[in-house]
Amino acid sequence: MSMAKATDFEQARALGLNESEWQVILDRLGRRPNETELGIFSVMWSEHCSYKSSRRHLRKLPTTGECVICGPGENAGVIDIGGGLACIFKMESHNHPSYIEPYQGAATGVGGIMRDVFTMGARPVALLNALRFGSPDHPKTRTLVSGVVAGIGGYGNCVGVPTVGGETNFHAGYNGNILVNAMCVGIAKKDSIFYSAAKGAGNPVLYVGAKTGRDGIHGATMASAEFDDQTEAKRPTVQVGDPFTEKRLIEACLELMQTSCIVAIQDMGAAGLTSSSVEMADKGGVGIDLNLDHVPQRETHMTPVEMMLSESQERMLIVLRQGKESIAEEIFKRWELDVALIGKTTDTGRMVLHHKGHTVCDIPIGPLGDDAPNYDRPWQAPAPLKKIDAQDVPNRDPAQALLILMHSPDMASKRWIWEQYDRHVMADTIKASGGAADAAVVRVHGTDKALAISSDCTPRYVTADPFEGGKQAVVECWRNIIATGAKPMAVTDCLNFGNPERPDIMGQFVRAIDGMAEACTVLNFPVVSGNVSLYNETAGSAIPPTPAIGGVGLMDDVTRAMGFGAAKAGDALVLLGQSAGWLGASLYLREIECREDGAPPPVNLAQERRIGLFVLDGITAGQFTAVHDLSDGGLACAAADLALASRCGLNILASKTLPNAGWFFGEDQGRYLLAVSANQLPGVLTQAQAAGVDAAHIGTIQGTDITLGNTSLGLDLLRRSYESWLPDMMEDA
Amino acid sequence: MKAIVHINPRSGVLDPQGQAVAGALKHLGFAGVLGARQGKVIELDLADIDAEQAREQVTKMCEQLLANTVIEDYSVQIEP
Amino acid sequence: MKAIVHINPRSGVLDPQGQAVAGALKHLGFAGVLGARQGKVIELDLADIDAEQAREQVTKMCEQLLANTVIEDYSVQIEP
Amino acid sequence: MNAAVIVFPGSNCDRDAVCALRDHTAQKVYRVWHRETALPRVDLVVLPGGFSYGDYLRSGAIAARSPIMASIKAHADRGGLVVGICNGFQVLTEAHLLPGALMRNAGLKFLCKSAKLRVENTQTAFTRAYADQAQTDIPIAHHDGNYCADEDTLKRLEDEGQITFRYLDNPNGSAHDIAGITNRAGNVLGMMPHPERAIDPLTGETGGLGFFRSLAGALT
Ligand SMILES: Nc1ncnc2c1ncn2[C@@H]1O[C@H](COP(=O)(O)OP(=O)(O)O)[C@@H](O)[C@H]1O
Ligand SMILES: [Mg+2]
Repeated sequence: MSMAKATDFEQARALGLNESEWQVILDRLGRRPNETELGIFSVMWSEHCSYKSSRRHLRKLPTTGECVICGPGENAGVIDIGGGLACIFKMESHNHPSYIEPYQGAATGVGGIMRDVFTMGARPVALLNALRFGSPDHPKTRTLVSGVVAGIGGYGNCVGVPTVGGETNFHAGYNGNILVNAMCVGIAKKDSIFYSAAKGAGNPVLYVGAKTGRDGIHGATMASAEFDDQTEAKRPTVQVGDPFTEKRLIEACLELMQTSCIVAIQDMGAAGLTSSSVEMADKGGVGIDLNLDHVPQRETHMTPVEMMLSESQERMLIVLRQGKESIAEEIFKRWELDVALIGKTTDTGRMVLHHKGHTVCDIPIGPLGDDAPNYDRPWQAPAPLKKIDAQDVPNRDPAQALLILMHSPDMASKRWIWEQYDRHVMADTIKASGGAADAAVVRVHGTDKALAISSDCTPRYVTADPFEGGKQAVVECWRNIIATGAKPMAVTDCLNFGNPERPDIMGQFVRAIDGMAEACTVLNFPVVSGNVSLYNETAGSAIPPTPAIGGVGLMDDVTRAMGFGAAKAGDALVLLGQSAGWLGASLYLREIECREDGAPPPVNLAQERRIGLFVLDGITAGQFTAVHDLSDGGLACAAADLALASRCGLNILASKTLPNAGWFFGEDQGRYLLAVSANQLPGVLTQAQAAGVDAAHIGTIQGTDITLGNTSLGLDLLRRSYESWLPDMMEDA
Repeated sequence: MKAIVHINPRSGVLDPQGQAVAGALKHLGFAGVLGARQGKVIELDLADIDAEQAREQVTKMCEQLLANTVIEDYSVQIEP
Repeated sequence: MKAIVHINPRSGVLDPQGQAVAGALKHLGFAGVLGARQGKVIELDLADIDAEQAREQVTKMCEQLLANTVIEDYSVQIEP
Repeated sequence: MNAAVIVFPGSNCDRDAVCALRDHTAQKVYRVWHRETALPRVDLVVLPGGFSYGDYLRSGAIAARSPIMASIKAHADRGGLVVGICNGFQVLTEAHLLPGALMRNAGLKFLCKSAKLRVENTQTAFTRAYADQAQTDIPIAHHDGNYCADEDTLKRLEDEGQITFRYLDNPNGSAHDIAGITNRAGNVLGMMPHPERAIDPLTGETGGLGFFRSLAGALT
């Protein structure tokens, strides 16, 4: 065997490995690794691939449940949605690449998450995006917004999967690190789901899709490091997406999946050929032999390590049953995709790579996974913040405050964004962004069922109290799904945090997971897939902790899908849940009082569940004309959404006990606003009482103004204000 | 005066457009096409200033707007 | 050998991209920009043939695919 | 009536078109791969929406040079019905089955929204089921829908009643607010709005029903 030159610790350190990790490699190999081998260890043991800071904490999340077919550990999570069908979904971050090149970074993020879903046998049917940008007046923000949105649209629209929902926040805390999280939901036959374990030796390994270039080399390492002044110099690693190739890859893979040729299949995501081949071999308990000369290459003189670490997009690795090569090749050639047999599985348990007649890598596969570092990083719980008493907040005109809030960055209409997304391709979109519903609703093609999908997180709360904030993110997602009339089934997540080597940041991470775990457990809302993105900091300044939750719910009768755009004049407004006028960490406090302090609203999970199930029953029974959960901006903002969408005015009385700011804008959790026709009202109130749910008749749908206590606001003015903020900000972008 | 700016995908950066064009030409029977790359040309009408100044200005425009230097190279040509 | 094809919007034909570029440059403070037009350049790698033949071939490619002569003009340049 | 929906690499509204035709228009709907050179025996050919060849080079340009296009031209020459929706419209102009071209939207952004249309000519096989000058809502979703043609062509389109659908609130800068046109003979139609997305009250508007019903009745 002729192995290339051995490396030393300095080289390992440059790739992000520390002394003890280096020692483990020496020990397992019994020698120093060469450049290719070191590259493989470094990406496999990067934060991005090994989850070395997060693994032990992620284990706290509940991952099983009646509906769960496959939890975390595969490319995406799988749940049973009945009728022989499964729903496969996952969310992933593409934060660093999107900051460096917003269009391509966001586009390739969408491409990557779709591959995670169709690699398991599902046809992607919906996309969502959770975006966090810096302050609107930061000089980079506009370019980032326009590039990211165009990139998300450019990719999803071209592939032909509707982008049906998302969320967008702006905060100075993201000035140096924006967040671009994309979620994909797909549907598969339950008995035809594909996994990544490449069981059995001697099976051919097929490479398909785009050619390999030097794109994104060390992308996984980059996603595991802080930004610094040198980041600009890392630019050549930017990948360019090709949605046209992705579309053909989807069709070709789904076609191949109908034959019985596939043993295992895996997309080449972060760490490309390395992680896909190692994971398939590791899970299958086999070794793998690859001849790199056969890898389709876009550039000349590529070295083995470049090929192994390249993150060129739109590529898949497939382990075939023996003798099925020509069936697979025929399909991919028809779709005009590159296809090459590059090796086979072996019974050696080793990864052996050949290049130009030399063996350039020969390492045991076990240690790459088994011995991956798993750190128990020191962490420190954040100090609890003080409760804010609504009585201490100045008194202001509620109608004027509403006008300001509805024109504020987080609250204002995101039409400028979602009109760039094809929301209707595939012709099964029942409710999407702008469709006056709390979650997107997508019909399961050819059935009467539908999926409700929502992505949520309130970083203000997580910053103020990671535990309550983590709970709240889950609960808001649950509530949004309920509000459309769907039964919440399971979630995926994307945990965006700063540098885990800092105990305060690690504390945010640990406590947010504790909160999520508690909420998911009590609500029977298991986590089936997810992604962790750490090191979101620039020059020592970390992003607000942002654990985005992507939830999926199921409704049996799509004609019952509920929203908040069909309230009618004369309907009663009913508020469910308890209101204590909680203003700590609220949008009102931030936008009106310019304060970002106070403890966030606590979440009472038992109550949340009781109210949620009551709402679900009421929707199923057809008792409401509109349903909207209360979140940012509290009662007044929820009422404004409902009024704008229904094109009706409304009237809400002042509270006898709470000051206006607390009553109209408090963000107490576990609340819904219902519109109920006069003849249903008595029944609804009685049933609520019987169910132990607080329900109060607080106002009426009427006229063309929004009246809050004794102040009013014309609907037209409100609409102009709500619709104009983002277009004005983006003007000429 | 005129400035002509050529903007091309950087070498090494994937160029899906160019690939598609090359593929289509081959399908149409142009067997001699080995590859294609697609770029942009932007022709600017400028108020008359001296050529060196113009080049400086247009280079600034490229850096600030016209080219995406992360993935594109550009070149500037000034014509009287 | 190489061929370089320039494809530009025909004069008189609306050029929304060019207009937007000019507008954006003015917004950035480049007051001297009077107008802009955006076109495409396609660089073809060709198997070696004689230059005249190459020109003929590439002209055919333009007529058949590369340019939409309803809205675009093209020019061909052959480089050894 | 029987119909064929052409599938190009990158087509993504082919399934939607097949479903709409099957539910509202045709007895039999074939999917035809772009590399075929012959059509099955059909009355109607539909070029669906999507991003054929990624919309690289120009939207519809590469697809318009596909092998199947020759038989679609022959079908059109025989008086057979041809519909191009969105990307299909772009393909038809690139193939010179319809005049003009579709340029980048005036706002330069991809635009997905409901569009209010006026049906300008109800004497065509595609619009007979609409009331004269009816207003209807059909969504658009495109980046290159800005119709342009020279003055003579536009005048001819106007004079000959070839403008089938016009935007009431022009979203993309199209000349004469054009949303859809036919050829002179009236058997080839291109339109940017997506009628196949406007046939089910659950998914939104129903302005496309008239279109599919017109076609269903076209041969009787
Ligand atoms: N980036 C985005 N992409 C698509 N839709 C978005 C995006 N941002 C916001 N939206 C849409 O705007 C609406 C309001 O979003 P949001 O305020 O987050 O809702 P909620 O508070 O109910 O979770 C929703 O319909 C959502 O889908
Ligand atoms: Mg909501």
